[in-house]
Amino acid sequence: MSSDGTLNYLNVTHGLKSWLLTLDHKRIGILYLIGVSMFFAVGGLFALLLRVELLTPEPWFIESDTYNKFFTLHGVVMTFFFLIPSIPAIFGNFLVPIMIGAKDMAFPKLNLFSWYVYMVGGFLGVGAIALGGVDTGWTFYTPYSSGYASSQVILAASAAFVAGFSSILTGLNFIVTIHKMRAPGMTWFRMPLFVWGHYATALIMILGTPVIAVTLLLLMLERGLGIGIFDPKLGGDPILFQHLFWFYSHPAVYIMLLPGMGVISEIISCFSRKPIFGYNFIAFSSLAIAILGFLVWGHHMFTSGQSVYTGVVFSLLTMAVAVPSAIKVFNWTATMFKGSVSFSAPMLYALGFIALFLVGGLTGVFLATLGLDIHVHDTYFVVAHFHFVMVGATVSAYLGALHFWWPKMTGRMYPQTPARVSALLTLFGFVLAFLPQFVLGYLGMPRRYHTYPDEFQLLHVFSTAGASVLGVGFLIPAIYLVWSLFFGKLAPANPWFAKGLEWDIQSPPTTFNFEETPIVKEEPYAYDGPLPDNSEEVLKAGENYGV
Amino acid sequence: MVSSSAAVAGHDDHHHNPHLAHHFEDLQQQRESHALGMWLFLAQEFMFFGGMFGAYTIYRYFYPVGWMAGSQQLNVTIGAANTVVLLCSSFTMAMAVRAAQLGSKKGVIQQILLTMFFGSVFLVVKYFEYYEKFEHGLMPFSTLGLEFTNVVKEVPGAQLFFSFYFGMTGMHALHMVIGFGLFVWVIIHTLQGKVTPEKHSVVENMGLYWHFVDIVWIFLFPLLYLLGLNGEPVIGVHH
Amino acid sequence: MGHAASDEHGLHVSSVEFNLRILASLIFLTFLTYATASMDLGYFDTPVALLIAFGKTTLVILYFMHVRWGSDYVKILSVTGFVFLIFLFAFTLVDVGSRAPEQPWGKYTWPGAAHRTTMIPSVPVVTGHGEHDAHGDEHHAPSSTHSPGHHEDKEAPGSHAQGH
Amino acid sequence: MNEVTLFPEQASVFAQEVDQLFWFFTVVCGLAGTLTALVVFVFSIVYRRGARRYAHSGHHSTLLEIGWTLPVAVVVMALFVWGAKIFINLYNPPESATEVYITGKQWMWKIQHPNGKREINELHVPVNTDVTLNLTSEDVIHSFFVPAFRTKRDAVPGRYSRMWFNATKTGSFHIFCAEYCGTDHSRMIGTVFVMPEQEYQEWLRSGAQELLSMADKGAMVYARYACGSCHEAEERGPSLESIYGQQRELAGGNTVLVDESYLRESILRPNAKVTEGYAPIMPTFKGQIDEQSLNELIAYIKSLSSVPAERASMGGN
Repeated sequence: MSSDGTLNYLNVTHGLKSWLLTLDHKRIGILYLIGVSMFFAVGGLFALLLRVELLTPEPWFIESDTYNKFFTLHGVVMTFFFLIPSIPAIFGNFLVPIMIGAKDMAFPKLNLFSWYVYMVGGFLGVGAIALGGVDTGWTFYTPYSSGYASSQVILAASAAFVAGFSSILTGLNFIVTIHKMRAPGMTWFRMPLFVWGHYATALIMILGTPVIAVTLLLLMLERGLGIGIFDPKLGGDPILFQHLFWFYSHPAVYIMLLPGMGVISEIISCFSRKPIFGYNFIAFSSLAIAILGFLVWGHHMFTSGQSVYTGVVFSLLTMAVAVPSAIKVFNWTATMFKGSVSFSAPMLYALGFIALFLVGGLTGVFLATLGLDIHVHDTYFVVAHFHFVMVGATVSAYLGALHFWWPKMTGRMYPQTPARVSALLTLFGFVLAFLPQFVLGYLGMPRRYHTYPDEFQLLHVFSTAGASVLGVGFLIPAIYLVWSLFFGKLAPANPWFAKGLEWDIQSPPTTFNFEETPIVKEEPYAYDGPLPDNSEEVLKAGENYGV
Repeated sequence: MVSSSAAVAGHDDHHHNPHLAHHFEDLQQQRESHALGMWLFLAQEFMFFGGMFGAYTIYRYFYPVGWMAGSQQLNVTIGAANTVVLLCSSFTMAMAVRAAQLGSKKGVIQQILLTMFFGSVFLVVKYFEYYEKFEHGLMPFSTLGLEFTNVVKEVPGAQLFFSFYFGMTGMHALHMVIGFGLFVWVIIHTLQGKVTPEKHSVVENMGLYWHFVDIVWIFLFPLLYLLGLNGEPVIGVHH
Repeated sequence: MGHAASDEHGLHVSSVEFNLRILASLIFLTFLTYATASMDLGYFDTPVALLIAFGKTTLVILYFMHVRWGSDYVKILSVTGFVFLIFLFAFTLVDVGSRAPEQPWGKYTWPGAAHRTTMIPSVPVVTGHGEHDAHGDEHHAPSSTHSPGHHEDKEAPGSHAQGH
Repeated sequence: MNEVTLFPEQASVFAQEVDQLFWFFTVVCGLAGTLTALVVFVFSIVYRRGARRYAHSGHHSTLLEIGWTLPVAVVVMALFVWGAKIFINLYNPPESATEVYITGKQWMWKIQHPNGKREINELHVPVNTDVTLNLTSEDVIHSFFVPAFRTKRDAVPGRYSRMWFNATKTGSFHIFCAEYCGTDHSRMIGTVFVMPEQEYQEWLRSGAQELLSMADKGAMVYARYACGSCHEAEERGPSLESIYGQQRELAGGNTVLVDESYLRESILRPNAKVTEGYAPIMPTFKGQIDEQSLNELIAYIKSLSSVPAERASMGGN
């Protein structure tokens, strides 16, 4: 058990230099946490400004160019600097080595390097904002981006380009670590599903990211040197850009989602006090989603002028993704069956994840269906759908992970009551913000519109109200989590009585995680029934952890 | 900081082995990790170039004649000679890895210098090739003031061919230049005596990288230079 | 393996002669691809060139990059990239191949067209590089940063701003 | 217009088809989603910690996995087939449709009717008639979207794309640009006016605009660029008489259907596909002829042919 007297990875050395030059995967995870939180705040701020502007049909506080820049920056920052690195770079970095019984990632220097690469990308992005912003949409579609936009396209594209390499190097580190660093007895099918999720994610990071890197590079060459790769005036094909772009950017959605699904598997099992149901099916469905994800990108292009035949093929393959996704949800549900379910903050976020992922996933099937997609393509229906998946589900998983492993990472407990309140508040705010957008979308409200016909106003007002609640819901955790760093009760090694190697070591862990290399003899998720009645007395700290 | 584990064999001695990083259990695990990591890196390099080859394929399908006209502007003899030069550099690189395996510090440095020599020959030839394109108005960089003025611009797609020619060979050359930087680092590493028969992943991975660059060229050569060899000239060939 | 030995760590060490033989084969294949490209093989020009390139690649990967003696992981990894690249190639090609006739370039130019439509004698009005024909001269050269020609409709302000 | 609407107007044949599918989807997915959520909710209550109902139960069952996977697979395949059927119809314009040419441009829709009548951001069409829209763009990608018709398609520079609809209701409906195209993307909106046939015909003939048909204007374009100096002598270029709708043999042995796209390409990139028996000597007109004149010229060439083009493969396969 940790106390002020014990050495751990946080207090073993001091000073800025010890952090900026650290090779400890846990400290690098914390560095990512700081960077990612900053960008989340920036992206969220842009979102709120957009929602405020959309209160009225006519512009009332920002001009159309500003509006276009805000939604572009919201998209670029949230996609490349928040969602993609969030769970893998923070929690994956922190937990994957511990969960498999390793002392560190396989390549600690590379790990630190990729954080610097990420930050350089981030500063390029901030530079793009400071020098006037960019207004192409995060999708950078040509020929608008290459020839017509008069904003910082090259800088913004290079920001995404550079951040991509951070993602590649992180993924590379995961795969080598998982292959080569497992402790004795940690067989492939004893790995926590969180690790499986990260393995699948890392595959996408390594095989998908380079394609968008080269696509953005070609875009930058075209814009900077005028070589006209996608320029229709030289005979280039703007649709080709979309193919190359979505070859990565659709699987990228699974970079955001798969680690989150790993988190949910951990949390559901822990707070149901039962082994996860259908371990193999959940593990393989992660791989299936990762690989199928590479075969479905054309569903972003049904109206684009891609051939009708290709549209049909892509629609069919997209439908297939519904199957592994459904498998996961059903297995989580079955895990709760005859369990002993408790409702700590992480569990509330996990339940919120299931609810929001159900809506996001099922509306995804709407969009995969050709006849329906033509109408709702590029409308608020799509906006609502991907926010349900990427914000509703992924951010719920992110916050769930933060609340689940916070005691392990910081050695401090946060107060349960505000945490539960904020979990419910974000769920409510989120639904209020995005459910009306499905209706708006089916009504025909196109996305990326600064102004809109009067009859859409009421739904926009609802949406903005929901976004404000959501904003508050995100702000509360920031407050009590920072508070807990200084005033929170000291966390025991295993506050949730959870299974897994990370709970066997002290909170916070020591620099090399394990005093002795552990030998794994147990199956994963070996939960054995409800907690004993005196479980709370066991927690000497006296705080009600909600277990 | 960490006491050795009695549970795992071989754990005890690894802190005494200067070649073993703290988080690995033994040299074999370390070496395999390095090899796996390098191959994953090559997989991403592969996809990176693959995206460009994909775009190349689509446009060649759109503009077969333009591609041919463009290709006929290239000097096949020089391209073939350069291919041989690059293959030789791959051979010397393989010899450098062999020297590292056998623990010959001198051999490693000798072979790497030879590799760099062949690489430089390749790049110098490339420079003259680019310059020739410049003289013939085959540079498609309009925002730099280098307009594509050669007669082949009359053939649809020919200009795009040169966009790809410069994009792909440029990216290939950039990888070689990065390789040169890495070579210098490997040489310093070797001089410091850090390359031994037990631990020479640095040289091995350098070799993998260099061979990969070679493979990219193995495809670029037929796909860029050999398209128009058997047909009659489309238009305005200089050679 | 007569040509090779293993060091004490089980790593494969290729002999000098063996590496030389690989180099010789690679150079031979380079000349072979040059020779086949000079012959008119019709439809098979590109496939043959690619086949030889794949052959050379296989030699480099197997013997120079030691995959022949590598672990299973490495063997799998060395083909993974190819597999995912096939996804990219297959679907984009399916699209462009089935897009016609909606698009100007159509699907009627392949395969074989490359070889037989090369008899473009010379464009009569063109006299040499660097000079434009009568039609091309007074009009702007294609450029990605240009907007199309002006029209009678009112131009919305700021539409063609271009900043670098 | 301040009344709140929650469901878009149905004003085309597609609208009814798409809405049917939409409601079916909503019911199926709604049921599936609600049921799953309900089960999660019930489990949360019944098996909450205080309830002490914990029981060891198996933690894998291949039969169960198959049992809940198969129905999902079957349902999504059925939905796919239904959706694909609508889609293929949506992007395959019928042969005998009224044609309208639409050019997107930052930030307006330029619309031209075959008889030469032009309008901007307004589209007048007859009710209960098939109308095909030929879309292209002068600058960036736009997307022509009429929510009341439940259809949209991108207008891509450098090529044509086609969409069609059959309006079932007179009135006025929104046109939106659905693909982000720059500063005033949200101002790139317009109105479709669906009129009774009679009124439409009157509208078409009315107005102070010169009522030269597109084909007539195309004839002027033809004269302006002196196309006839090569294409009527029959030596330098093939005759354009009756060429539209034919299969032509190309140098190289392939054939091509002479349709709008082929004509367009042949004007802009003459050497890409040269007719058998002719030298590829035609200069390019790219950058010299604007989209509007190009449309008119093509309309003229089409008018030289009495046979309507085969449209079997138009809009897809």
